[in-house]
Amino acid sequence: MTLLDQPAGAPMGSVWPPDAHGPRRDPAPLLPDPEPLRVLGTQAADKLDAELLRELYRRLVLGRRYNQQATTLTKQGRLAVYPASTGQEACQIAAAMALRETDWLFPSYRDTLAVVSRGVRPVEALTLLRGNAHHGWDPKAHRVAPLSTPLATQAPHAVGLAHAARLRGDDVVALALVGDGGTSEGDFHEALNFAGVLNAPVVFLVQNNGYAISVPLAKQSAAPTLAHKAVGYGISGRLVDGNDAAAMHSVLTEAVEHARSGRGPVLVEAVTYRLEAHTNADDATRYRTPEEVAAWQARDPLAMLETHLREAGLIDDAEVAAAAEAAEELAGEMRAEFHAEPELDPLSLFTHVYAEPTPQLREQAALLAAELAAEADAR
Amino acid sequence: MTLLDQPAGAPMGSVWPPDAHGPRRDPAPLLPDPEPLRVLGTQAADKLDAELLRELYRRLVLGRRYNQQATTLTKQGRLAVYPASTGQEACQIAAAMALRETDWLFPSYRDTLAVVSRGVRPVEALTLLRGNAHHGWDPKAHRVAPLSTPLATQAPHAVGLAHAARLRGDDVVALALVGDGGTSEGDFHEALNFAGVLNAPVVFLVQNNGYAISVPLAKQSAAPTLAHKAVGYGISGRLVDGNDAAAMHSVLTEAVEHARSGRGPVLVEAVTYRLEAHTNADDATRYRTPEEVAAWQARDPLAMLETHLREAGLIDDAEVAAAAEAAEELAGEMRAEFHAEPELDPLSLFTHVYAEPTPQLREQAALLAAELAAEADAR
Amino acid sequence: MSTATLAQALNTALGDALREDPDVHVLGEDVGTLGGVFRITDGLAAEFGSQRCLDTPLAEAGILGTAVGMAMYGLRPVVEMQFDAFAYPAFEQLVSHVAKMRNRTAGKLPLPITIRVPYGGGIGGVEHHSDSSEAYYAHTPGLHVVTPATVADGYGLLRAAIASDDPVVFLEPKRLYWSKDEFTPAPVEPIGRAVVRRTGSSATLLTYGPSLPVCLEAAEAAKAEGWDLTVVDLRSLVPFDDETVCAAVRATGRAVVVHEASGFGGVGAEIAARVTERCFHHLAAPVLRVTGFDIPYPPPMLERHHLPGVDRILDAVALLQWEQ
Amino acid sequence: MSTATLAQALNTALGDALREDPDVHVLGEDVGTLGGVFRITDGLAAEFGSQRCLDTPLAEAGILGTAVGMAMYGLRPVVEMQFDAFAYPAFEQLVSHVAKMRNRTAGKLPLPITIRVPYGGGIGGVEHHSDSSEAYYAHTPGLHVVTPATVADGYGLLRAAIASDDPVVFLEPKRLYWSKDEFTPAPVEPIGRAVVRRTGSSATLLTYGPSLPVCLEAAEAAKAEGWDLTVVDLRSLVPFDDETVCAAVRATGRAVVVHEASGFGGVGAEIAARVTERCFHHLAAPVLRVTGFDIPYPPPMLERHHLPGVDRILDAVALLQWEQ
Ligand SMILES: Cc1ncc(C[n+]2csc(CCOP(=O)(O)OP(=O)(O)O)c2C)c(N)n1
Ligand SMILES: Cc1ncc(C[n+]2csc(CCOP(=O)(O)OP(=O)(O)O)c2C)c(N)n1
Ligand SMILES: [Mg+2]
Ligand SMILES: [Mg+2]
Repeated sequence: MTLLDQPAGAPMGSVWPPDAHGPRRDPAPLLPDPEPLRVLGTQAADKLDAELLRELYRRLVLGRRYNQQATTLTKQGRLAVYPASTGQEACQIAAAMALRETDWLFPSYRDTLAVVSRGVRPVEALTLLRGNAHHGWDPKAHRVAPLSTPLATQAPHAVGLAHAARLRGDDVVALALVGDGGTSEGDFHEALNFAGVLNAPVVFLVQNNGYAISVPLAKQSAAPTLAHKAVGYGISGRLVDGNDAAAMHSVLTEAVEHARSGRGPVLVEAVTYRLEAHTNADDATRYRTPEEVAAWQARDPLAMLETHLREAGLIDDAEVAAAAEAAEELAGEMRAEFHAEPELDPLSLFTHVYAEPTPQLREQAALLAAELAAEADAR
Repeated sequence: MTLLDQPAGAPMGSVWPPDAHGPRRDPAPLLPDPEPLRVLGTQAADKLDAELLRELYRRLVLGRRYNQQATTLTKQGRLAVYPASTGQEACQIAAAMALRETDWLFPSYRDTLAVVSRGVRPVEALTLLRGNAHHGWDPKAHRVAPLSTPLATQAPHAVGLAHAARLRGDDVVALALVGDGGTSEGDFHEALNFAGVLNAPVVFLVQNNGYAISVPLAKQSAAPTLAHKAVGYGISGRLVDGNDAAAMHSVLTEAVEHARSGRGPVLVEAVTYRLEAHTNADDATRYRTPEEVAAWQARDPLAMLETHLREAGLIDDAEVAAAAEAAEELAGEMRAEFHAEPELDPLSLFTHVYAEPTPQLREQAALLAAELAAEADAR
Repeated sequence: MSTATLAQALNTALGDALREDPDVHVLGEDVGTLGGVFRITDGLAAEFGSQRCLDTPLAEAGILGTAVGMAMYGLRPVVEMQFDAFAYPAFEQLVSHVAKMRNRTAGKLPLPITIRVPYGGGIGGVEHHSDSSEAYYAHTPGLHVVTPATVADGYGLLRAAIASDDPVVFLEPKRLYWSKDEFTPAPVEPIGRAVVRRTGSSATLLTYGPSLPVCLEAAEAAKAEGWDLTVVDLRSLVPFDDETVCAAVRATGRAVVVHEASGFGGVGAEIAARVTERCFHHLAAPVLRVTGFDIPYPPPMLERHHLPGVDRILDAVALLQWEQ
Repeated sequence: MSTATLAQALNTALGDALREDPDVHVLGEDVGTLGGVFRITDGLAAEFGSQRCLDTPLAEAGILGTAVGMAMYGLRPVVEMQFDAFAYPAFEQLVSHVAKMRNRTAGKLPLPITIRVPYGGGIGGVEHHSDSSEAYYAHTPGLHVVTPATVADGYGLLRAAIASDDPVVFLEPKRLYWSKDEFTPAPVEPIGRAVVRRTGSSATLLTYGPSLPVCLEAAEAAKAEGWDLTVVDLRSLVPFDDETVCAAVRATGRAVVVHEASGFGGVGAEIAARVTERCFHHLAAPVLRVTGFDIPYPPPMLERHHLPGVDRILDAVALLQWEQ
């Protein structure tokens, strides 16, 4: 038997003078359950509010249609690129529903459905991916930060905003969305550490969809689960089935209220799967098998919820049809909005680099203006 | 009772298809004990080899004297700055002793004692802090990386070197030394994650001395212990009393052998204390109380070991005197070496920027050479 | 009117800003209890509380990223990076978010963040403690980049930076922290104007930050050689004051740019290029540059050979083709 | 002699390097199974195994820092950064370690690391996917900075970079990945020489990477205006080939520098400044610059207005004071 294996001998006095070496928080409550929380198909499901389940269903149907329509728009060249959240709709919708009007959402490029579910118009939510501008909606009006492309860089922003709101005495929770790959970035670490130290009202939702483009989780992390990272920051880790809309909604809502109540930040890992390729530009057959995809098709969050609702007799054909109809309406709006050519003003490139354009930028804007005038004459 | 509190209902089939979502490692063995391992003054101490304890004692005495002499050299202007490891000598010495000749050490600016204990001459170990050059020793000859000043940046280097050695089939373990403050940096996170994924033979020793300059651990991390960060990377976390030389030596030696044997990386948190200011330039009275320092003086690693050795009758006055004498010899050598003015060659500034100086650097070297020649003539 | 060091003037500016605007928050490593390793934030936590002057965990990207979130909510964060080279971990947050957020959101999310960076050498610092990193920032659209060279500008420019609705990289010449001068807190004028510190007729020295005192000393020494030099203190690298600079160069027809940073791709190259573009036919000689060498910053005992000194500046002036 | 795209030439170069030297290791995000998002590493993991062409976790500082450790042990890592802006997280490792390790250790620890960075715009990428970041690297002593503009140089320069005992930032013009040309793997010549792609008598265009084809097109169009232009492809920004560049400028007496990156503090400023320093009395007009504007890279639908095009280059040539 070695010293490492054996329990520490009875210490003569603790080696933990309280002053410098800080809090000795109990790790137990911070650790996630070994299995992702599952509600649909368990006794817990009976406790759920039927209307909430129907609401989740309607939003899932909308979300699925949104993903399909956006993908179609890429084929028609109306969107430059689209990272679909097909298969992750339960995560996207729960993210929007868990927040109050006054809370803030910090999405990544894959989270436009969450942005739309929060009330942003699709054409604005997709502006970055359409290519006419970097960003579409008014972040302060919707309390939704711009889509973050540099991975995990939005996480510290969420911490800072939540911290600032608390300093102002406002009741605001910030929810940051990160992918499994994003958890490897230094910014993810620094954000969670700041959140723990500042005890900021922030929730980190990691949508673990199994891949960072082509890189499977096994090459991304050796952790028991990504939720186990929480304890290293003194924050709570939660593990949930990301394809179980009811579980997602419960866990995320509670995580947000946990943060809101001042009990500290929460890291939620949602185990889910990206059913489409990374983006329309990606070829997923290079790195995963049809069998694997099929296995997850069988766990489609929409199908799982619809099955539950039907088996529990909580939904009828009329409601299903109504949801489908609403989805077609959304798709129609999207087609209409994206068919209109976006207005482009080349000179706007100089307008918002600074509050006031520098003398240098004014010179450069004048140069471009002259070129455009010449072009116009040439026509 | 809420869904978060209640255990997950019996899941219908796991949500963990093995392929994408990766390893489901058992977290239990990765978690550290709640109390730092303590050996001196426990039954475990009786199991220890007396000669090993005497060796630790001799090195501790040397180490303490080394710290004193280096500090004196700053007062005499022979060293530009010195970050003393006084109070952390047990960590420093254990770090050197835990490694084999063929292993690599990755020190930070505070770890020159570990570097010296590994066989580097003090004048070489302290070159950076003396100011005549950036670095003193031959890293490959001693298998000791240069002192790293940018915090935690040496951690990924250790991972890469350990990984490369294993690719070559060599038996090499890399030991990276980081401070408690350094654990907040993104590079620390990325290094531990890479280590876990690559299963690299690397050990991370965090000397938690309670402060990052003036910032106490409580403002640095909310984690139960820093060793709890390990589980988030799927590596083993160990907690040890950094002022207990015997415990330090046991834990670190086993951690190194754990890594060597292919069982994966280890994160060791050593709970210790910096008895001196951050550096001679720092005023520690601005951020900590005499009482706190006194409490840790009472846990002086050298005193603790000497007390144990004397009570256990494992050392006599002659041996104590001999150790002190050896220490005086070391101090004398240091004084002698640092009194000699270092040789300086301004033109060497251009020699090693690249393997071959660029044409631009040759021009610039010529300019400086001309200036130096003119200076010389002027004299 | 009283005398103060640059460090004290900066400290006063931070205190006044915290006092006048509750949205101003200082954050960084050791800025609270310790008052910063250079004591620029000394006493602020005591007066304004540990939240207004926050000791953060040790992570620069986290510090700046947190400041971005605070600014998104309407605060005015003032971030301290402990040393030039230790701002590099925050490079992605700075370039991809701080510099771009206003533009990306068409003005909806301005980020009024001041990023204080003690920079430059001459203090006997070990490696990574003496970098001159201004060129990285000056080349990044969306950032203002300013650097004071006098005690008065230390106060005035820092107040202006904090008052600015744009992110400002505020570069503090470490080695001038202890330089003393008369000073009264002046009314804040907007960023972007250079100032002529000395007017001469022979040639113009264009410089900023830590090199200003060296250039003024060189101008004094130049008298003995019969040269009467103009010295321009740029103060703001972005925006750049072409008007003041070009007027000063045209007036003498000869110019030397002086800075500590490595020459290749340094700000001096931009200055030389744009001055030449604008003043070509007024130039009797090419605009020359006296800069640090294209080497990593030297160890303390050798730094004097790297730093532009009076002699090296005068040697450059001597090359300005006086024979014509 | 066969035809290949730049992407294929780079892929061939990596394959040949892996084959010839067991110490060469490729690592980065998606470089293994996928073959890279631009397919530059396509097939390498299959041929050389997943260790020689390693899919890493998603963390650029970790990737480069790991490469540093591998190089310390004697390997020759070739790192892929997925896009220009996504190399910024590795900035501290690059500037404070990769660039300085050889110098710091007086040659004891050279770091033969090649850092491949797809850079520049023109591919309709969303923000952060089209940065031209060469100026950050060119201003960092200790780094070599090269960029191919032709299929042949894609192979030759990449082999040279990997063979170099110094760290090389290898900038790959994304929008030229699919450009085709005749090509046979050429013997590797050392880094550092520019090449004259076209010799004319009127004026000299100095350019590199993605702007070379634009300059050659401009030179063709210039004929109609009666201008016969020389076009120099720098290929290597560090070291810089003053000899070739100055000879080409002296021969025409007029020069325009062209690059995609923002002009302020860009590499073009260095080129204009050093050419003027060296060729002043041969110049009939100031060296002008045609570059990207000083703005964050525009969204896809507006990028054409930002990128230097034929007309903007000809407008600059027209300003080279022909009246004299
Ligand atoms: C800092 C940074 N590095 C690299 C990239 C390129 N990139 C875009 S998406 C992606 C994979 C992200 O995977 P994950 O975090 O799991 O999110 P998912 O795409 O699966 O939703 C990569 C490497 C990036 N956007 N930012
Ligand atoms: C990246 C980086 N940021 C900031 C610093 C400045 N700095 C030097 S030491 C130090 C505190 C380090 O504390 P810790 O990691 O606990 O090590 P200790 O000094 O206690 O041994 C700081 C902030 C640095 N060296 N590197
Ligand atoms: Mg993913
Ligand atoms: Mg410490």
